[in-house]
Amino acid sequence: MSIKFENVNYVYFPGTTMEKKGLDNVSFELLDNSFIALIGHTGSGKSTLMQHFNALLKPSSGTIDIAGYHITSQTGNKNLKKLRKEVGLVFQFPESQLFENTVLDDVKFGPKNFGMSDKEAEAKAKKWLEQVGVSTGVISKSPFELSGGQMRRVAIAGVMVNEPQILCLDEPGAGLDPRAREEMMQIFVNYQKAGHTVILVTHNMDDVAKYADDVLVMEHGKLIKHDKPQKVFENEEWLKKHYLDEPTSSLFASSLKGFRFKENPLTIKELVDGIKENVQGGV
Amino acid sequence: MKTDKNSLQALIFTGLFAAIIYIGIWVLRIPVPAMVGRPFIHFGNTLTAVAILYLGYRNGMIAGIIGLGGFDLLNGYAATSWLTMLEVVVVATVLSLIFKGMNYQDSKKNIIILGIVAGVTKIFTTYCVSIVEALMVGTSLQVAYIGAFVSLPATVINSISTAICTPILYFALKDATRVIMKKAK
Amino acid sequence: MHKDDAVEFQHVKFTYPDTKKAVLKDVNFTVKKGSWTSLIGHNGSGKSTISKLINGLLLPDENSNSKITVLGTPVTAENIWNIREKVGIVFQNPDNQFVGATVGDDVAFGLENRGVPREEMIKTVRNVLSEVGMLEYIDSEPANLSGGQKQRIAIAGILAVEPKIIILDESTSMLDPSGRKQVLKIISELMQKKDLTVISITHDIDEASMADSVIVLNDGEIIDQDPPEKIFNKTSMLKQIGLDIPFTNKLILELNKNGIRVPQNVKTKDELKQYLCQLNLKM
Amino acid sequence: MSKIIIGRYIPGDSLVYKMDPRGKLLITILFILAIFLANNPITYAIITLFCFLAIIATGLKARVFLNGVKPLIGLIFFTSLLQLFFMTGGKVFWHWWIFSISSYGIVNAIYIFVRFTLIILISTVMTVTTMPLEIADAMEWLLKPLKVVKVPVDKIALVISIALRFVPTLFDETLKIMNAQRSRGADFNDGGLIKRAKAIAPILIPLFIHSLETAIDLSTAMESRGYRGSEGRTKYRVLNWSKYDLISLAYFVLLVGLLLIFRTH
Ligand SMILES: Nc1ncnc2c1ncn2[C@@H]1O[C@H](COP(=O)(O)OP(=O)(O)OP(=O)(O)O)[C@@H](O)[C@H]1O
Ligand SMILES: Nc1ncnc2c1ncn2[C@@H]1O[C@H](COP(=O)(O)OP(=O)(O)OP(=O)(O)O)[C@@H](O)[C@H]1O
Ligand SMILES: [Mg+2]
Ligand SMILES: [Mg+2]
Repeated sequence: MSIKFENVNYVYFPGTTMEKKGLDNVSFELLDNSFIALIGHTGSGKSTLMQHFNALLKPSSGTIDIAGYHITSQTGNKNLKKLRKEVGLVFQFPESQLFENTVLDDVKFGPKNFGMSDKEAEAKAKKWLEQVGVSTGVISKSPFELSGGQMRRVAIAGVMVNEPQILCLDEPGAGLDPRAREEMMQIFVNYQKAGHTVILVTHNMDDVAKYADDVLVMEHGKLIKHDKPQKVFENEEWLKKHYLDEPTSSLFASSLKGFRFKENPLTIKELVDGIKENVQGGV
Repeated sequence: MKTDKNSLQALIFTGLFAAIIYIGIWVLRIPVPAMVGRPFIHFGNTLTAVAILYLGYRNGMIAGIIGLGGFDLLNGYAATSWLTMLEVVVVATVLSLIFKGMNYQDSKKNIIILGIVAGVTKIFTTYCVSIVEALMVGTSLQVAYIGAFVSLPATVINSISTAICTPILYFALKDATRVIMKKAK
Repeated sequence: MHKDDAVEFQHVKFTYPDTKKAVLKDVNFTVKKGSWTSLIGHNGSGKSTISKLINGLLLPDENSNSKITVLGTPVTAENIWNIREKVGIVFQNPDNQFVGATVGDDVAFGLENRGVPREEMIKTVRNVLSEVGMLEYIDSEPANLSGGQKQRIAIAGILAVEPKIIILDESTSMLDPSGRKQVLKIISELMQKKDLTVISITHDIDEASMADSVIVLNDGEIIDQDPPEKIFNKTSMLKQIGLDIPFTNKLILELNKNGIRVPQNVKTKDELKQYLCQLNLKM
Repeated sequence: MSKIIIGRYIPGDSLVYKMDPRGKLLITILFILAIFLANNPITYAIITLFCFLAIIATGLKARVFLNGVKPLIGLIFFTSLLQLFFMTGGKVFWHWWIFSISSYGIVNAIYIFVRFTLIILISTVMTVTTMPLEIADAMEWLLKPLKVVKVPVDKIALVISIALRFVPTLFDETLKIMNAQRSRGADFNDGGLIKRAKAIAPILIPLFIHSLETAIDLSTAMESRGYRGSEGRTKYRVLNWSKYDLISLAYFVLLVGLLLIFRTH
């Protein structure tokens, strides 16, 4: 049950003067239970692509196979609920979707929409609030009373509570302090390890290097690369040409004169190992 | 926010409320079958009623005039937008007077009554507006009456939605505001 | 107050109305004229509160020995409009500080408030827009600008009134990396050219490293102020209060853990590179 | 970010575009009032002609104006038909129950048709050639005399400009919130009236909250940039009368003159 895009095109405002290509002939296949990074600079089409994963946008042409659904331009809006349950989308600054009177009720919103009984929904909501690190003390407070970081967690719980097979996140760490970011990433890694697919939209190449199994690179609505991080960050020239940053570690490594690395080190750990080999290897 | 209607924050929020009303007509609409007129329910009227109760008479009225009237002005109903603005004045005045009579007690019962009042007033004003519109294009009075009457059903549906949604939104908004303002004051 | 000081806080305590706990407790620090100072601290530690105290958007709790001085003028209720002539703040959210209907209008806003004659305004607006490289957008509407561009307009709007101090309150946190780089580049160029004092509040370690001096805030208390090299060497303190440490320091830490002892005097990225290269040659 | 367009403005640079928005707004209002002067075939012909000349002067495609009329075409026909069937007088051609078709009815139905269409067309001329922002500026100017009766015109102008400034931003925010709630299984196009009405709370509450925060942020930003009310402020954006306003005024005076000459008394 992998995710498969075939020649997907998407056009914003077709047939008007504002017509704009959002996706341009995008094809790829993603393996289940992997951690995928989706990168590309502003306006490259990452969010547009993301909204195709649960059919918020439907391709103008081409086909998508995801979570057992086959989506084309003809797919109707009926019966998409199950798809939305299986593919969870966390938008940028998701705290802006909170609306209920209490944290608990807000997290229950999803499960109840997907047909769960109140009691089940409550149990699930409590479980996931705990998982994302929201203390039980605040679950009957208004979500608007919480700090920014806590609101973010509640909002993410509001999607994870549906336990989607595929979880897509659009820059979940934006605006958070470093510790909160790190904790957040750990939650997603754990979710993936527990047997789900995680797709992360990010500008942070160190996160890509550290967590991703597979990387999609977008530019002007086109998929310009789909490969393992090792391969994506292999060619400095290519990265420069497409205005992509290198992970800090590999940047540092390439500035070390006289060093030889078996493989381009992408993370600090790889870098340290590489340096060790160099300086101790000669002994 | 209600306490100081002239504070910069209150004025800005009035402007944003007007923008929300505009969007309420534009984006949040439900098509309904109707013989004439605009065949959809939109949330502009509801939001205007909420604005009046929430922002007070003056600012609520301004938000409504700009949101509802501005929408008409910019979207092809320019010639009759002044009538829409007048409607807001009437609705705002009626609602505010009754609310004042209730000593601004926003109990559940009172707000539900005000929602219904808003709906009913709207039916009345829309009827008058239809007549004036018809006279504007030159029909005889009798024809104007009939025309206005025929376009009533769509208005009634819109008014029912106003009556239902006003209390729902008012309370939800009030709760949320209380929390935010507590955090931000 | 020393005459080289741009900002001085003496025993400043601040409590928000309707709350009991003070968010700032006895804060003392000075910022040198013409320097770049970074203010770091976790979410909710009181950074924004400090920035609002500097230009009198907030006034400290009544207390005889507490005092805030900006460029020689004490910040009091009578002086706030004078102070605001000299201090400009670029806020976090690019959208929520764009006041004008178009770029030109927005830049002119501060001038309008000061009653500047129109002819002069038109000249100034064009000047400052070209300084931030946005002159060609003078008639654009905010909806057609990226976040980074909006922040550049915000900077132009502040420059227009010729302040002496610019505060960046997480001004780059909602931008993508390229937008962030552009904004910081512009600020550092302007700082040289116009003899500005810059105070940047940030979670971004690279931004903080650009400063001459870093102030560390934790739960409303200043726990350290030093040049960045020194601050970022205090890794255990930073970790403890939940802040990030720069890549170089992380790497040194890891190298030490892995048996490559890096001498204490190696602090910056270049020093580390040099040291490692020497080490490699010796082998 | 979506590039949405508020209202129906279409960019262009014909002489209508070069008019001052105040002039355009005033002349449009006066033009609509002038239509009332028409009361016989000649005057209707004159005003139709003047209206079409104005349309031509915009330099825009006819389709723009047809689109302006389209949403109201049902109402136009309906109103004309009502007039046709209910107006009595003159020669009666057909009669059934309360309906009748008479010569007066026919003539009047045609007049109404023409008048209705003209009102829409002439207001379309203004809306498509004037940016919302310019309309707002013009409104502010029109409101100015009301200062005398203590209407807070400056404050209203501020509110209008904030509203205009934030419609696109809040529009984007609305779509984003709707998508976020859809992803959580919300359904906005399903069920009866009450169900749908309830379904908008998850959209509107976040939108209100967002606006509250925006209001707080924006007022902070404005104050720190030295805003202290409208007194003593100078203005960067000013309106300028041009010769095109004079031309259109002359055009309008000519129209009224002709109407007064040819209308039946
Ligand atoms: N609702 C919309 N209407 C019209 N055009 C849109 C819309 N949303 C996005 N676009 C356009 O499609 C292109 C891709 O946008 P998208 O939001 O997918 O980029 P992104 O990679 O997510 O960027 P960012 O990193 O800024 O989030 C952009 O050029 C954008 O202007
Ligand atoms: N208007 C307010 N009313 C009451 N409390 C407030 C207000 N603004 C901030 N606070 C509280 O004061 C503390 C410090 O807030 P401040 O905004 O200065 O933090 P910050 O360091 O800027 O955080 P962030 O990194 O999230 O921007 C926080 O605990 C916050 O909840
Ligand atoms: Mg995006
Ligand atoms: Mg802050």
